[in-house]
Amino acid sequence: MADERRTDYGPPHYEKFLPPIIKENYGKWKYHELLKPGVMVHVSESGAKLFTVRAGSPRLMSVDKIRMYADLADKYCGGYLRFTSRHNVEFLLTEQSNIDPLIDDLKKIGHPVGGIANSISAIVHTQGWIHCHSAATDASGVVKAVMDDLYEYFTETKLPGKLRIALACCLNMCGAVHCSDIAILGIHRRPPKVDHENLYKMCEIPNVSASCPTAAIRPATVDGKASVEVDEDRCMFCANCFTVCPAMPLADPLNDGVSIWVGGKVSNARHEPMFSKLAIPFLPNNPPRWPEVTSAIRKLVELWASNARKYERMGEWIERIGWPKFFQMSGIEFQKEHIDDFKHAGLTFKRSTHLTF
Amino acid sequence: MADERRTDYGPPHYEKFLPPIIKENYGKWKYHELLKPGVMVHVSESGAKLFTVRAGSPRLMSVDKIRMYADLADKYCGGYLRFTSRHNVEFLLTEQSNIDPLIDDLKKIGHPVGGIANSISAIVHTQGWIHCHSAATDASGVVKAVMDDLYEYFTETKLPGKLRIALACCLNMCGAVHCSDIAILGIHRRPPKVDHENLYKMCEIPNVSASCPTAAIRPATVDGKASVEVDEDRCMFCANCFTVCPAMPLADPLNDGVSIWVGGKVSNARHEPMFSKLAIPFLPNNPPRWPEVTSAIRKLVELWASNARKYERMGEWIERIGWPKFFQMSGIEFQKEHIDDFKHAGLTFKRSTHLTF
Amino acid sequence: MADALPKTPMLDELEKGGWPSFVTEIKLAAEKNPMGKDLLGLLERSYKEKIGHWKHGGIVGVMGYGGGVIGRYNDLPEEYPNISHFHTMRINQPAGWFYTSEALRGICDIWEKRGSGLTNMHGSTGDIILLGTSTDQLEPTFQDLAKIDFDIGGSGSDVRTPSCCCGMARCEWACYDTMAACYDFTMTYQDELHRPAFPYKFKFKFSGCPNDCVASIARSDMSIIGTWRDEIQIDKDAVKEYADSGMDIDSDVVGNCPGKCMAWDGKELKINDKFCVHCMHCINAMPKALRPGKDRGATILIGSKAPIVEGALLSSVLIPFIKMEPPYQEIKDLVDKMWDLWCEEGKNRERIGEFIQRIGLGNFLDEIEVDPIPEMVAHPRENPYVFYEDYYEDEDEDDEEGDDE
Amino acid sequence: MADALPKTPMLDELEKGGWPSFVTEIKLAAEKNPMGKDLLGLLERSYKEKIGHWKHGGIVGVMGYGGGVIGRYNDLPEEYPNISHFHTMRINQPAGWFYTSEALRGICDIWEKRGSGLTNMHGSTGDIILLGTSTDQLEPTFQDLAKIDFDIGGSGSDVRTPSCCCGMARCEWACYDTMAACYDFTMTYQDELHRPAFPYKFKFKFSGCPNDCVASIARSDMSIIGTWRDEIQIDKDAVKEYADSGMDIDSDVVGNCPGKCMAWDGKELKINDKFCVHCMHCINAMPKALRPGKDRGATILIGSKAPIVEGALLSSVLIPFIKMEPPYQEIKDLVDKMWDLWCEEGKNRERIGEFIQRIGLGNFLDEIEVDPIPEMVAHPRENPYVFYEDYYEDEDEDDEEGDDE
Ligand code: SRM
Ligand code: SRM
Ligand code: SRM
Ligand code: SRM
Ligand code: SF4
Ligand code: SF4
Ligand code: SF4
Ligand code: SF4
Ligand code: SF4
Ligand code: SF4
Ligand code: SF4
Ligand code: SF4
Repeated sequence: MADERRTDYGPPHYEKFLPPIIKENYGKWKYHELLKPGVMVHVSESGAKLFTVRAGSPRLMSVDKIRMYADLADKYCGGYLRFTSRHNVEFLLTEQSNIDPLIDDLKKIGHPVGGIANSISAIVHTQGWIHCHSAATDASGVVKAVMDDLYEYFTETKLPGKLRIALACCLNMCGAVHCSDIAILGIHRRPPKVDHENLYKMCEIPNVSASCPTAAIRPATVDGKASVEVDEDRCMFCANCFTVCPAMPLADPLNDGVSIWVGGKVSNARHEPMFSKLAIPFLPNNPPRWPEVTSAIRKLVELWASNARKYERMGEWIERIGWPKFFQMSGIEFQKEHIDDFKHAGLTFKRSTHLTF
Repeated sequence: MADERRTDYGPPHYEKFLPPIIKENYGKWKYHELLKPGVMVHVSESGAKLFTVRAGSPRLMSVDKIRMYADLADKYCGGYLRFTSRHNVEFLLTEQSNIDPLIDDLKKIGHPVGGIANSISAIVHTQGWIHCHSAATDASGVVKAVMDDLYEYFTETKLPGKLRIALACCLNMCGAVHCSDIAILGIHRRPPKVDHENLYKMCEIPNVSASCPTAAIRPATVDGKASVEVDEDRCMFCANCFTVCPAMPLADPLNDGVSIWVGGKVSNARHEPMFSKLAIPFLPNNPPRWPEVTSAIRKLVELWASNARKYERMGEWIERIGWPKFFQMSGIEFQKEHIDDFKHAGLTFKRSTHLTF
Repeated sequence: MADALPKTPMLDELEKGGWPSFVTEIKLAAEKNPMGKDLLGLLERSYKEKIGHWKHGGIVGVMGYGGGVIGRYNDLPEEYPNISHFHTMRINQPAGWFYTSEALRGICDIWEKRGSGLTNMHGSTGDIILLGTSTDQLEPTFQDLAKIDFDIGGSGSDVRTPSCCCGMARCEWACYDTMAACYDFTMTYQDELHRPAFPYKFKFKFSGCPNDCVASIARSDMSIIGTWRDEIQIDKDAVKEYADSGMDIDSDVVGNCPGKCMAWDGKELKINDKFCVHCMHCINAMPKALRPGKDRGATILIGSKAPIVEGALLSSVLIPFIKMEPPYQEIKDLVDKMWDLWCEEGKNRERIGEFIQRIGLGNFLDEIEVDPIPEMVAHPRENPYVFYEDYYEDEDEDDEEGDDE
Repeated sequence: MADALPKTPMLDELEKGGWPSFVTEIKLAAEKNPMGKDLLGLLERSYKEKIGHWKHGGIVGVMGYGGGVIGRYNDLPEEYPNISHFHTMRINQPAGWFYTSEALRGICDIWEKRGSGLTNMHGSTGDIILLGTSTDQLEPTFQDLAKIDFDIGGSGSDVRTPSCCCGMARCEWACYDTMAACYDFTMTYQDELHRPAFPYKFKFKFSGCPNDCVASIARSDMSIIGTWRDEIQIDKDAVKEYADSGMDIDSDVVGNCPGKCMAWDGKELKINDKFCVHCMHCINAMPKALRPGKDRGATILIGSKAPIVEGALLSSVLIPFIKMEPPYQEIKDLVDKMWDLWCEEGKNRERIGEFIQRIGLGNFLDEIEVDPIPEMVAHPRENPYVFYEDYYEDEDEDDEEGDDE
């Protein structure tokens, strides 16, 4: 077998990576408690206690940083750690006395502890200018700027409930942007500039035309070459054409930017899962710290934090007070862009007299 | 002027028809109370009292019956009466002592008093086989059979809230069928039988093709004549083609019948207005008394009446318990037909884990 | 006249039972008029065969009017000659459906003479329906009706007969004078009502409060529904009376409030009116204790209709609150703009609600020059497919963006 | 190696502030690896120009695998030659993202040698993302990883790397063993994961309860979410403790119950489990007092995805409740049927959720031989456009109707 090329063996079995306390109490956890921000204990039916310390992470990590984590895991918890579905790092301790020293060591390498319970956890995000050809904004940079600004809400648990932020750098929405309490979405606002010189070499014209959800793209001959033309009035900048054809770039420094969406959620707790809805149609890309974005988000967080009832997620709160009140209280101007005009638009119109004044 | 033909003078001004007590207290009513089934009093800020006696009507009325009403109005209330938006007759009394004699006289001519407050009022309905070319069932006959059966719910006020029934004899839905607690809807279930002999004489072929929401109709030459053909698999029997072209009849004794819809409402009280939803996909036309229909409706009414909370309209009750429970409790079999497959179908799928077991 | 009525064993079944019988009504008419007799025969036949016997109507009507008559012919004219034509006339009802016995008798006399003697009091749109007459009687009927001041209603692609709830005439909750408004609009749009010139029908319905007793939100292209924007008027003593008389205010009233803005501590009922959605429930439940506020007007909604073709619609908010004062000029100006646009751009048989969905509410508002406001939507868009309208050109670094931003 | 890092004044700004900095991470890597250096330079340039510098990837990968590598080239290869290729490798994470320090160090050593030394721990789908290497290093990296038992994840039109919440490993609410199921499905579908052959991508995500901590209802074509169907387990004493410690059970717990099926009289908490919608709220709020029932399993939902092209979808219910027992054969049989149908009839780049909407849920169910049940819909249809499938022929009076009726 040794000479045959090994494929399709799959990931390592998770059991290899579980600390003994978990193996012993697997499926026997009884309840958990928050001990302090970023630290919780799970108590087993057997009485065993597992302490979790959660540290914030930039997600984009060097191997050196991962090694530092590994060292801390060795030092405090037998080498066992995990990552969360929002990309934080969790250390799995059995000794309560190790909690504070671990936290201190984490602080030393620049990693805050928090994100559990009524707090803001790490921002689920994507590649941006680091690695993706499709990005209308950067990912890591915006996330860093926003989290710096919201730092206290990660390290403390002073919010009415959980608040989940996500960022995607284009409409493909890798990540959870479509169902987040607050979502930051990279957007183009200018139709594709067709590269007529090269299109016929790189792309299949019928595919390109077919890719457009609004039928804005028609085959056309330009300067004697087979190409396509875009009816600019029908373009809503989805970049689906660019995904299938590199000769249709939309990225444009003057017009790219981000939009802000609010009120989505994933969990079934209380309210059914909801999509995020458009709050701010456009904010400019302003690297390195995207001040318009950070301040808009802080305002939204604080508005929600000071008005929502206990447990009420952003979307639940807005649903209770109504969107008109949300726009009034947030000072965001309601514009044509907020009104849906895609396929199911009519179902978003207000079809009752349930109004507040 | 007398010789010029008078047009566009509009309806008579309503003031001519208002009893003095209304003129005097117009806009000054303070509150009302139900005195007994079908009888209410409105009390004015001035202390004046207006008694209303509401009598059920078949809506289709002979002039002789109307004259009988007029006679009763003369006898008991100065000749003043009105009709309601659900086609009942209301006598407007100032003398409380006239109420019972009026009710007795109404009974004598066969008109029950009731329909106010927590009761079933008259069924809003349409023309059916009496007058419309489009009908898939009769209107007046079904209504009569159903109201005979539900009589006690008109004359008494023993329901949790209002219950509004409507009937339309075809998908044009003249009336309030799309937003009723219970709706009876005449349906075809067989594609149009094209009259190829005459179609080209009676209809414009492009209009006929264009009329079909599912694009089931294509121009075709049949026996040398310009006509159309119907892709039967795509036909959902809406009869829109028949509306624009008499040579496309759908009516068919074997396949026409009614469907039953539930849970719609119009008022904004508590819940926003709602559309009715499909409960029973098909019941046969079984004149003269449509026993399958009357018994299905009685079951629905009684199920709701015995399970809903006070004020809860049919749709509010079902929303609280969930549709699976509704199907389970009603014994109605859930079928493929219940699943929406029109334009916004995806929005009706259950997109959460909020389930009962 | 004295001909025996046809045998109608099936219909006869429908004379039994507690609810008043339409068969009895037809028989009453049939005693005086052969149309009724033939109608009985034809209907009995439909009952047996389970199929209707009416054909598409041709264009019939009265002089100078394009609508108001529904032409109808049966498909067995030899067997039922008295109803070979059997056209229906739609007569514009008085606002609120109030009558005097005298007015009703006037109509009866005309219709006994000129038609079948059968009516619908009323049609679903609100008209007095005079059910069945022959082509030659249409104009004389109209002339006779003119003498008692009744005019014809709508049919076809025109304004349909507006209707309204009884409002201030008989209801304590009317937030504006529905009958006055209904009459006023009816008179203003006589031409549009009588001469079809739209892409499709257009209906107005006027309800005095959100209970919407004429189902305007479900059945009219323009729904005018009364509401208020200040505080609900509370009579504390009356609240106490309800409580004392055993009402469970907490579960019956507070627990059903969709605004979740009421509180009851066993003594005092508090309403946080800022979050009241004006649903009427608490007022409905306690009519002696609660009343709509004093600053009253209406919400204007647009676009409801039955399903054909694009699916049924409820009306959606266009103006959240407007004072309802004659001559209602602001509303009428808006109506004019909407009609101009719809007549210009609407497709044949496209109701205005469908039209708005097709062109987009945002574009519609642009065209009728109304600013978008959040009250118009249940929620902002969920999809990211935004038609941003302006972009910066790089050749020319001028700010090309419009005032929208 | 010892080359100075490029000047990055804008990026340097992002080393300030409390949140850990990705720039610091890139600099850490750049000290050892010229790829990091060029990445810093290119990114600084993007920050200045406000535009990305990556091009569409070509098809690159490792032998015998059709996916798992995202090819990437920059558009300024002369200026940033060390990242002229900069492909990402997606490595299948262990279920639940549990690691030992040893396993992590193994990955780090390989990636320091073979790639940029930069990673995402983890990607949004769940993979370990090894961020950036050149084409020639792809196969050697894979060979090295194979030695420590890490295999490649999904990309392209294949099964994507499944992921799951920590479930029974660390959570008291797990209604089934998410990690076991995730691993099992991952192993079962190795071929489909590594060799794209579908119309588009297909994602599995496993959450142990309706809190859905891996967002499976929003981000996976098949969402397997734990639930229970018997009574919520109540520890009365613990309820009392919560009450005594000042919790407002009425407003915090009962008032937030979407099933409106709880009652609290100040002493006893009652749940009418018949109407419980299994939302988890009460359990979340009182973890010491309430627990999911004992008859546990999962709800299977289908079809969620991001907006491109037809609009974002949440998954919808396919099986309301199923016991989750290895080898999960019933679910896998269903998966096979769905894939067969979708591969046969699905359009290119059509996710299964869009596919179901296009052909109709009813038809989809017919094809995969699952009976329609009301749990699959939020509500039955509102429009009357029903495709009744059978009708009686009049020529031949035989009952032509199928068994559906
Ligand atoms: C570790 C993690 C699962 C994993 O396997 O990685 C996890 C773990 C727990 N979740 Fe979660 N959730 C995790 C992601 C999620 C997500 C997914 C996401 O954020 O993308 C959700 C859905 C979010 C949404 O609705 O948009 C999620 C919705 C919840 C909820 C429901 C909250 C709500 O009110 O809507 C609870 C219940 C609660 O907090 O009371 C919960 C509760 C919990 C508990 C208390 C469960 C337990 O008893 O152990 C765990 C600690 C809570 C905490 O972080 O506050 N978890 N939880 C994930 C941590 C991510 C992070 O680093 O922050
Ligand atoms: C007479 C009439 C208006 C008219 O100008 O003709 C009318 C009159 C009143 N309505 Fe109405 N409603 C009338 C049709 C309607 C309709 C339209 C319809 O049925 O097609 C609705 C909307 C129905 C729906 O939602 O589907 C309607 C929804 C209400 C409601 C809200 C009920 C609810 O809980 O949803 C109230 C409030 C109440 O009953 O507490 C109400 C209350 C009232 C009050 C109490 C108002 C008052 O203070 O005078 C009147 C007597 C109540 C009754 O009948 O129980 N009225 N009411 C209509 C009588 C029709 C009939 O003969 O039965
Ligand atoms: C008489 C009446 C039913 C009744 O018995 O009450 C009626 C009868 C007809 N309606 Fe209607 N509609 C009547 C109220 C309605 C209503 C209810 C309303 O106005 O509140 C609706 C639903 C609301 C709406 O406007 O959408 C209604 C929606 C339709 C439609 C579907 C329109 C749509 O946009 O979806 C059609 C089809 C059409 O216009 O082609 C239609 C077409 C018809 C026609 C003209 C049939 C046709 O295609 O030629 C029917 C003539 C029947 C006859 O032989 O007399 N009728 N029709 C109602 C008018 C009486 C009156 O003037 O008072
Ligand atoms: C790396 C990652 C983002 C990240 O930084 O975490 C990512 C990156 C890309 N995604 Fe994604 N997607 C990633 C998770 C997602 C998710 C989230 C999830 O899986 O939970 C989604 C939304 C859920 C979904 O599947 O709908 C997602 C929805 C898309 C879409 C839209 C698909 C759709 O049906 O709407 C595209 C466009 C496409 O497939 O053509 C896309 C396409 C892409 C491409 C391949 C761009 C392209 O068109 O070639 C990106 C490559 C970036 C790069 O240069 O590395 N990516 N993508 C995530 C994969 C990491 C991993 O394997 O763990
Ligand atoms: S969201 Fe768009 S730009 Fe960002 S990683 Fe995904 S595909 Fe690339
Ligand atoms: S960006 Fe989207 S809408 Fe615009 S042309 Fe391309 S595919 Fe069409
Ligand atoms: S519902 Fe249909 S059949 Fe009945 S009156 Fe209206 S158009 Fe005619
Ligand atoms: S009945 Fe409706 S679906 Fe069928 S062919 Fe006619 S227009 Fe098309
Ligand atoms: S709509 Fe309102 S104002 Fe008009 S009758 Fe009904 S309850 Fe009264
Ligand atoms: S009118 Fe409706 S929303 Fe307003 S306080 Fe009363 S019940 Fe609540
Ligand atoms: S989804 Fe449920 S079982 Fe899984 S970690 Fe979250 S709370 Fe625990
Ligand atoms: S799980 Fe949710 S629905 Fe069930 S009882 Fe608890 S709060 Fe109510």
